[in-house]
Amino acid sequence: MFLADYIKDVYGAVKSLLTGMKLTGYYFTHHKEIITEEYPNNRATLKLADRFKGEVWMPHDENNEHACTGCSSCEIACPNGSIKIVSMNVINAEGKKKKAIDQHIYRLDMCTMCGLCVEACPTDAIHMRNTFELSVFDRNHLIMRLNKPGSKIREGVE
Amino acid sequence: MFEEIGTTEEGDLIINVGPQHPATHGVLHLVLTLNGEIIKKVEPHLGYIHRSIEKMCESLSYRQFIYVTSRMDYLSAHINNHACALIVEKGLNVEVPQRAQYIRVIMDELTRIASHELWWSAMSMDLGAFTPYFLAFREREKINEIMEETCGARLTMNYMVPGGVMTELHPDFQEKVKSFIVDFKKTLHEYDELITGNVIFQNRMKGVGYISKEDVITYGCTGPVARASGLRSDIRKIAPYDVYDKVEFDEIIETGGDCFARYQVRIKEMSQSIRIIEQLIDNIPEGDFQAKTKAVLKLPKGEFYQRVETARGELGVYIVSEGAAQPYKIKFRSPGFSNLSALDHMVRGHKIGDFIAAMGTLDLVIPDIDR
Amino acid sequence: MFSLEGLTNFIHEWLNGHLPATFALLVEFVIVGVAAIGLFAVLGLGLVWMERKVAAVMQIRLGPNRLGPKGIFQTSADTVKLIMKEALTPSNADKFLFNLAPFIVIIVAMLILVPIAFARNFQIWDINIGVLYVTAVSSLSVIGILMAGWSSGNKYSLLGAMRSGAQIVSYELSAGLSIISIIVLTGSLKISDIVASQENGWWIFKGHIPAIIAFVIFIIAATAETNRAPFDLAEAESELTAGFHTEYGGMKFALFFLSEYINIFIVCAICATLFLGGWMPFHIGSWTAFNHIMDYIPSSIWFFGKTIFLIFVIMWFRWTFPRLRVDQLLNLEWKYLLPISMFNVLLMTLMAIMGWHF
Amino acid sequence: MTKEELKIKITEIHPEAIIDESGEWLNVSVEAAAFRSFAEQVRMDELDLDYVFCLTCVDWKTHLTMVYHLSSTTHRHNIVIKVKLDRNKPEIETICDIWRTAELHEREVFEMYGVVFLHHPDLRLLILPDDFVGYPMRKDFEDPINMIKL
Amino acid sequence: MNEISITHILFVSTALFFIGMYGLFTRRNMITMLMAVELILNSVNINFVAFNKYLYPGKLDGVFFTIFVITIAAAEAAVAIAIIINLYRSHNSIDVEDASELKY
Amino acid sequence: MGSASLIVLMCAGIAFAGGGISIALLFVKGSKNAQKGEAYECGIPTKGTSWAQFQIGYYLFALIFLLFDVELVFMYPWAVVVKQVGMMALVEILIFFFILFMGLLYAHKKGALKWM
Amino acid sequence: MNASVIIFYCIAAFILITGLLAVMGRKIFRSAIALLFSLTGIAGLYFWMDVNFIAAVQIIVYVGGIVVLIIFSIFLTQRSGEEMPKPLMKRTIFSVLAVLSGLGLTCNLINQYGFGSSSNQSAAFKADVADIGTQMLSTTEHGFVLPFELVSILLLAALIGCIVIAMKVKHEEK
Amino acid sequence: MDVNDKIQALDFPGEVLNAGSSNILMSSLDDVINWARSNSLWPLSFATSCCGIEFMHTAAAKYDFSRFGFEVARASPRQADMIIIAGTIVNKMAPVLKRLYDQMADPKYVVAMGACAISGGPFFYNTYSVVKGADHVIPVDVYVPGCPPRPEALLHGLISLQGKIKAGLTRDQIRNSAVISQ
Repeated sequence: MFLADYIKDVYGAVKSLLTGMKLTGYYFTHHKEIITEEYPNNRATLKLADRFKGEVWMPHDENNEHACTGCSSCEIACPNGSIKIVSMNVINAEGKKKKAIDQHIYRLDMCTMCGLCVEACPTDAIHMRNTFELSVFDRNHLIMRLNKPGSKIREGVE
Repeated sequence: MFEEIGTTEEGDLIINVGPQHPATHGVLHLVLTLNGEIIKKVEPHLGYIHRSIEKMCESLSYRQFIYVTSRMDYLSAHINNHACALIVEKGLNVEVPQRAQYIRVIMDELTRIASHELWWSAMSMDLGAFTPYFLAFREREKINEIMEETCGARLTMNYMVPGGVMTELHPDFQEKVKSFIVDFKKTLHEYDELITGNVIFQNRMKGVGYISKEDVITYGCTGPVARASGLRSDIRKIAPYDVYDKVEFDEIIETGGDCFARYQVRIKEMSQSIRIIEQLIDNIPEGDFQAKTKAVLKLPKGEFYQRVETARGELGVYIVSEGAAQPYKIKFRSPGFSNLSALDHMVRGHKIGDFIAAMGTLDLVIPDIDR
Repeated sequence: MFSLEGLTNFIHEWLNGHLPATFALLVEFVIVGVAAIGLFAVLGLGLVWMERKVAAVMQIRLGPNRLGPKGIFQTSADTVKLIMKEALTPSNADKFLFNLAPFIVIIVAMLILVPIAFARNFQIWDINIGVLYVTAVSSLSVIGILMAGWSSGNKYSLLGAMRSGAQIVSYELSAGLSIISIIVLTGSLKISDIVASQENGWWIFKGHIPAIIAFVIFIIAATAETNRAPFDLAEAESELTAGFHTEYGGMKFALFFLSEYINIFIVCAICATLFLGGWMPFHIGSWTAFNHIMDYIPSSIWFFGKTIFLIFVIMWFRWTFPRLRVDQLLNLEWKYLLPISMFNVLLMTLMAIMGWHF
Repeated sequence: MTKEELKIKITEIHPEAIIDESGEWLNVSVEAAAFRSFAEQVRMDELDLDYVFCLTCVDWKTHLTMVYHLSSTTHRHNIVIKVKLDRNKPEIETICDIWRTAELHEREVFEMYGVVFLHHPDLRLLILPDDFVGYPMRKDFEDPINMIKL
Repeated sequence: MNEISITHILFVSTALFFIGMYGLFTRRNMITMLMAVELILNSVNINFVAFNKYLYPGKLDGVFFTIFVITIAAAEAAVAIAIIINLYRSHNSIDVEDASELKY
Repeated sequence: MGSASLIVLMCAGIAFAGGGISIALLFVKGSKNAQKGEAYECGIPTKGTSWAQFQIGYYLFALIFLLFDVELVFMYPWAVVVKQVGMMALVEILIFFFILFMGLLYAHKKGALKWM
Repeated sequence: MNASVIIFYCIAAFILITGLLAVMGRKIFRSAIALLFSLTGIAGLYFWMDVNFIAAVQIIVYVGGIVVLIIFSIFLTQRSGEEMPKPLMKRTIFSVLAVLSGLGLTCNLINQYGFGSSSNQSAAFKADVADIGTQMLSTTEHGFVLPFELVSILLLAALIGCIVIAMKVKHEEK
Repeated sequence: MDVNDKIQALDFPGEVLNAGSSNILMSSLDDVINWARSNSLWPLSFATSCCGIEFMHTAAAKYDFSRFGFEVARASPRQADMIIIAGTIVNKMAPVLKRLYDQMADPKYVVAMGACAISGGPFFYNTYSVVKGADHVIPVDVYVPGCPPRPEALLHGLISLQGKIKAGLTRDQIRNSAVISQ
């Protein structure tokens, strides 16, 4: 029957629409469902995953010493050349000339956070750090030197 | 000549949709020939995100090239990486530890759910419903958190390496995945309430963008698009890799061939993914997560082809090796590329709204098409 | 004290007491004009803020909350920004019509304010054709949209304008028919009479099922006439980028944006007047005591409360439903709403004549 | 069908084809002139290779090789067809009327490798900008402005 | 000149009428001619209402005539535009000169 | 207030819109470049004029709408007096509606309400 | 000179100027918009004359209906951005002369006839909707119930006519 | 390349700015305008690749940039205030981006999100089709590094941009301020 179908159509349509409205209505009335985290206000409590790869970082200990030998493994491992090692020769205590790192240049503007450099590092000198507040107004600021000025290689790291 | 004057002689309107258009999900450029609201022709213009990944890969080592592929189809980054890892392993004849295989499959399926969720939200948004976007991203965010804890990144993880996975699972991983499964099963019901059952949505979807099984085959469509027309095309069933032959799941086949069938396939696939994860998550064997491989990988001379099932369909990686540390030639057969070629066939004679709906259900990721 | 009732009389008398008659009239005109502009501004700011908050909560998020408490100054910031944004006219547009269109839209929205009763005895002009006037003037707004769409010289705009043209004119029919089914009961087109007729109960309660059907149809038609989702085909973002106002930026765009919200307010106000008794407090037949208690709530609060509730319902639609396709939209009107509302008018007539309503 | 059956069948269709069994799938090399008829036959015959899942080209510096990965959705067997082309004047018949998916793939190969597909209905640049010169996926492609070598 | 009499309104309607006539004479585009006809009909409507209001204020017949004229104008416009579009589809032009070949 | 209010509100509207736009015109300096005035079409130069002639299926709806709109106009005076006139009015409008409903059915049957 | 008179002159000028623009404009869409303004002005005139109902009908039918229809048909039949050809000089001169002479003659006649005497009837003009409704539904001497019913037949005829005419081509196309 | 002298301590970028003020009335009016502009940055919905997904995450419920009043993503450049370049810009896309930027009404701001938009990122070497940084095409105000940056990082970038606008710098000043302040 045409008319019965017509009414059934209308009824079904209205019912399906009301079902949808019920769901949005539920969320409208249940504010506990809100999951927003207010970023700049929650900076104090914000805990990111430890493994989150935000930038490459070279840990320095209290003596301003790091573990980078300047072996260039990371530079080779990096797929898109965002690490550059500038090495220099230093004369160590025994009077021998030895290659050491001068600048570990890291281009954050190109880094893809793939973690291959960290994998490749034989002395565990570089890590991924979970920082993220890195925005700048000039992209030159994103070219960083990872070893701090005046830092040295830690004793015993080969 | 028609292109010059903007209309054809019959008074048709030529209109650009994309590269910057909310419904093209990125930078697809489609030139529509319209007669009023009716679409006469759709012509895709690609290359607005062509980054020459294939060319790049020719100068990257077998360890390095994996990370580029996660930028290709960024929604199934894990699965892309998986394909690359598999083909390198195939070439080197490396036995991957069972643990790594389990982890890989779980990650793949999580990625598939996340990808389908994004598709669901984006498609709903194309159809003009905004709330689904937020509901789906709530679940996606949970997956992202799980991923972030283990892989250290939210989207382009670069977690798979030749021989296994990069790092050990996070201690909380299993627990979080299990609680996610419980939540997600509830949420799927909400999706039905909000969108699937909606009369407007069904009218927009049913009978729209029809493509027959024969056309699906000749256009080379894959994934949910092919399965919605009745073509068995799930690589996980046809050519199982890793532990897919050990788990039980159904290949979702619909015969409608229209947008609604494609929609149903994806929605049901999500529950199948859940099923796979449920089977695996408690049974991850102990052991290494990575096989021992050499520092510099060199594939033997020859040709290798690996197919995997991404969220969008069949991804093929074709490598020609000359024995060097870099591939001599690499080709990614992306699922979106062939699915896109069927778009014109699907929407001819339909209206602009149908075109948007059809494009939404194709679930195109443009960097995957352009590469 | 919140009632606007005595305000008009007070101002009128005060002015006439202190100024010559002509001058007083002029001052009154100025007051009315400024009040209308002020209402526009307040409504625009308030409704946009409300929309964003409603959307946010339905979408499990917070919404604007950083400017002022609960973000109430967010829309003010938007307004100042839009005013201070370059007013750009595309070089291949029909410049005259392009700049005229926002004026038309705003003037039309202004003109519809005329017969709306905001509170007891608070009305700009109780015109004797009341709701018919509203129907008539609101049909003008389609011209503004067509003009904007055509003069932009943009294909999206033109498509959007055509869509909205067909849509608005179509839905006028069922909106008109549901208005008529209430007119059958009231026997007058005058807004004051319509409100007065609901003194012992609102029509949606007194009018039984036909009134409810008419109410639902009117809400749907109102949503469609104001180009709101799920009927926002004219500016369907995923299809036509921004529809008929693609080329409009800055203040010109703001005027379209504003007029959309003003139009929503107006149709909801009309809907509230017709079905929910306008400023009339909630009365039940002869329960005098109850009615008296209800009367303590000022009439303007009743009016705005009802109107805002209806606006909320329309917003609820928007954040729940997907958009219709253009042919489905017209189908809905011609195959469902129009026949149903025609039948509904007959039913209502029968009811009115037989006296079956309360 | 197994590899052996396929091999017999293909030899029947095209006796001159050189078949290489070393890879995962059967590699069939045909010459450019006979390619088109061979393609028609493998589509139509009981081989029923109705699904092209990969279509690409390899630049061997001396010559180009077209590589077609074909599959059958009914029998689930795959073959790889290879066609050697002259590097200076690469020309091959199109297959986009047999397999519709080839239309876009061939356009891609055309712009990337410069292979001209005869009788292709719409052979234009697909991915590259309209004014692009050169075939980027060829091994000798140089672009000193945009391409920075690591 | 402190009062507007019916004469003034009639002047306006007359002017409008002849503006419409002018359009009808000079235009050769059917749609614009239709627009001119609408102007003419409107000038007539003004007359009806003015006569009713000023000469026979006790009755409403002029108003009714106006309503019916508007009704008929709507029907006429609808049919005319249907014809114009039909003509356009077969002749690809809506110029009256081009359409004159119709008279066979 | 009377009909003068129409003029007042019209002026208010003009002042409102004009004021807003003129502030921007007076105080905001925009940069100038060649592409700024071009029509926006997703970032691709538009092809040809957009005022092209336009095949569109809307006009049939506009036609039918116009006729029903006129009908609606007659409904208003009818609705106002229907209670006083009583059953007679119902009969009259039944005839009126019946004839028009025939029209609607005819249009539906002919497919005029199908989007072309 | 009171406000009412000024308003009348404004409305009259508006109607005539926009009317002139409608028939003289070279861009057809602009002509249509000018026509629209002219018709709106006429509605304003009705408001001025206190026949609100007619004014509303004027807006609903003419502005909301006919002009929209005209605009749609403009989109359908021509490139609305292009200018229409200029009318022939000869024809323009002829038309102007004819129109001016006609205008002069008629105005003269109106002036001579002088309705002034009869326009001072004391009865107030009242065109309330209720009155219109009652008269429309009455079957007495001034009742309009027959035309009212006939209107529906007219509309039906127009509807069928439109559909037949407009759909004819559609079938041929198939 | 000597980057030694370019290496700086990375401060929170919004703080180093000082705007010169003329007279009190104008400056307080300017303050209002800058306050409005900084709090109502409507982004153009422009996403080319992966970063677009993180942009969507930023818009979604958990991070919800509507708190700042940014949620009105406009598809038309006429109504947008800023472009968030989320993804790689390739040579074919560059003119489109330029055109979109040109078509925006002033004032307008640009945020480069992710490594691809800043410098070409993963696609810097060995590729023939990628623009090596979006600032080759249009001026960029804020660079948000990461691949892709997480939503908080994007929010941080946007807050930095707000700070700059609030300080009353003009477009050009914003572009150069980082250099000036050193």
